[in-house]
Amino acid sequence: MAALTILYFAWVREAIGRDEEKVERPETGTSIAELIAKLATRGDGYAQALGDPEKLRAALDQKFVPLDTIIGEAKELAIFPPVTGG
Amino acid sequence: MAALTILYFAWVREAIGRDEEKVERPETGTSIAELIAKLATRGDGYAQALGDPEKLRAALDQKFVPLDTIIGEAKELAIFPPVTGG
Amino acid sequence: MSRVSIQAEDFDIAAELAALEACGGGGVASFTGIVRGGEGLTALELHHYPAMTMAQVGRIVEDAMARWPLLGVRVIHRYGRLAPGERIVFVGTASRHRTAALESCAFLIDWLKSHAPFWKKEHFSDGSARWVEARVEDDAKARGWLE
Amino acid sequence: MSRVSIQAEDFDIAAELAALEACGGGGVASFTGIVRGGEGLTALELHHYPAMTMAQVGRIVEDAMARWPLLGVRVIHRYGRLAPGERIVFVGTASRHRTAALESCAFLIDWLKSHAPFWKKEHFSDGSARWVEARVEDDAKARGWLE
Repeated sequence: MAALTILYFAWVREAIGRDEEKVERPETGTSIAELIAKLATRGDGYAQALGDPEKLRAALDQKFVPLDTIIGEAKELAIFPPVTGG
Repeated sequence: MAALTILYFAWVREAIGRDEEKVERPETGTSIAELIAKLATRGDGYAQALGDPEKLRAALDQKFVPLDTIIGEAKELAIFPPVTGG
Repeated sequence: MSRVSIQAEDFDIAAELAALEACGGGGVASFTGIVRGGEGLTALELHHYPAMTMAQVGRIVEDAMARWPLLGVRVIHRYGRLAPGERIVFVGTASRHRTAALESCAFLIDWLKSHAPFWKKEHFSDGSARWVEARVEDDAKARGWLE
Repeated sequence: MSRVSIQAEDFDIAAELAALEACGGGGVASFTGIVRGGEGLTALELHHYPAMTMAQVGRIVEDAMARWPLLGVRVIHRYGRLAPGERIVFVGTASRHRTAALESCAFLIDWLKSHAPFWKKEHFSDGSARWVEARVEDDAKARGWLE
């Protein structure tokens, strides 16, 4: 099964301690929120970064999407706080 | 009696052929429009420049004023077409 | 910081913007007007009424500084004979707030382009020339404002 | 002519404006954003999502070109660590019409300052640092626009 690349930005990146990782593609029908909940169980940094989904936004293949979006065939998922502009 | 300096701008200046002249101060109570009418009788260039007061605007001592303004003690009268901006 | 120049010479935009950037605000807005070519135009000749121009532009700059929280305003307007492509006017504003900088810049250039005491003569490649006529609404506004 | 750069380096405003002036329009509007100091701020650290930033800024520039008759648009946004007083963003627009140049410049900078995919961290002289939080209304707008 193809891998899914996850990118982290801003304090999500700081808490997790990495800017990018590859994970196994979750099973068909999994939403971003469900994947985030699963990642949050991985331990300290992940729990801190991903424990409160209210504070998180996401993009699938470089497009902003709501967290209840199904990951489907996307190749790149980005997880980050709300953007603060330039 | 003190003199009044008259400045001409744009096509008024071109028609009259001078940018500035000193004239005898008109009698008390004379308006700009009345002075313009008098100047317009001076001859070709003046008639052409000043014959149609509708097309003229004026300033007294560097302030825009309507043509029916009394010249009074002003030192400088400017006569010109409507400004076209920068 | 506010400064107005009415001059025949061109100006150094980079130096003007650097001075505005040094005002300590978060933003600098600017507008540069350029003589547009086309229809055989070879030159634009700008006349003005020096004493009145300085006084009126100075007053409108004060107005802008009263209406918006500005840290710097710079206005440069050229006169004389300008060829298409040459700069004719520059307005730069600095503020802590981008909206104040942008709005005041638009306000100043709108005033300059419609009400400033300049007269323009267009010269064409066939040797002809004509004075630009004021737009009726600009003239009406100018009189309403200034009387 | 439209060009977008997302870069760490500073930029040459005079060269950018000269290119816009050469587009043949009557006016060039610009806005330069500068890192504001105060409250012990020693640096602003900007992070972004490169692939998304380029795509989204490119799209908003296309939007602007569809809404206004523009001859040129230039957007430069820096990332990385910037000190107070340093330039952070530049938007320049060229049009035959001053209103189009000014309005599109304001539109682009508004979008960039509120919705562009950047995250900012403030560093202070006491060694502390904090991530800037999105304003609720900006976040709501960003989601509304982009979903």
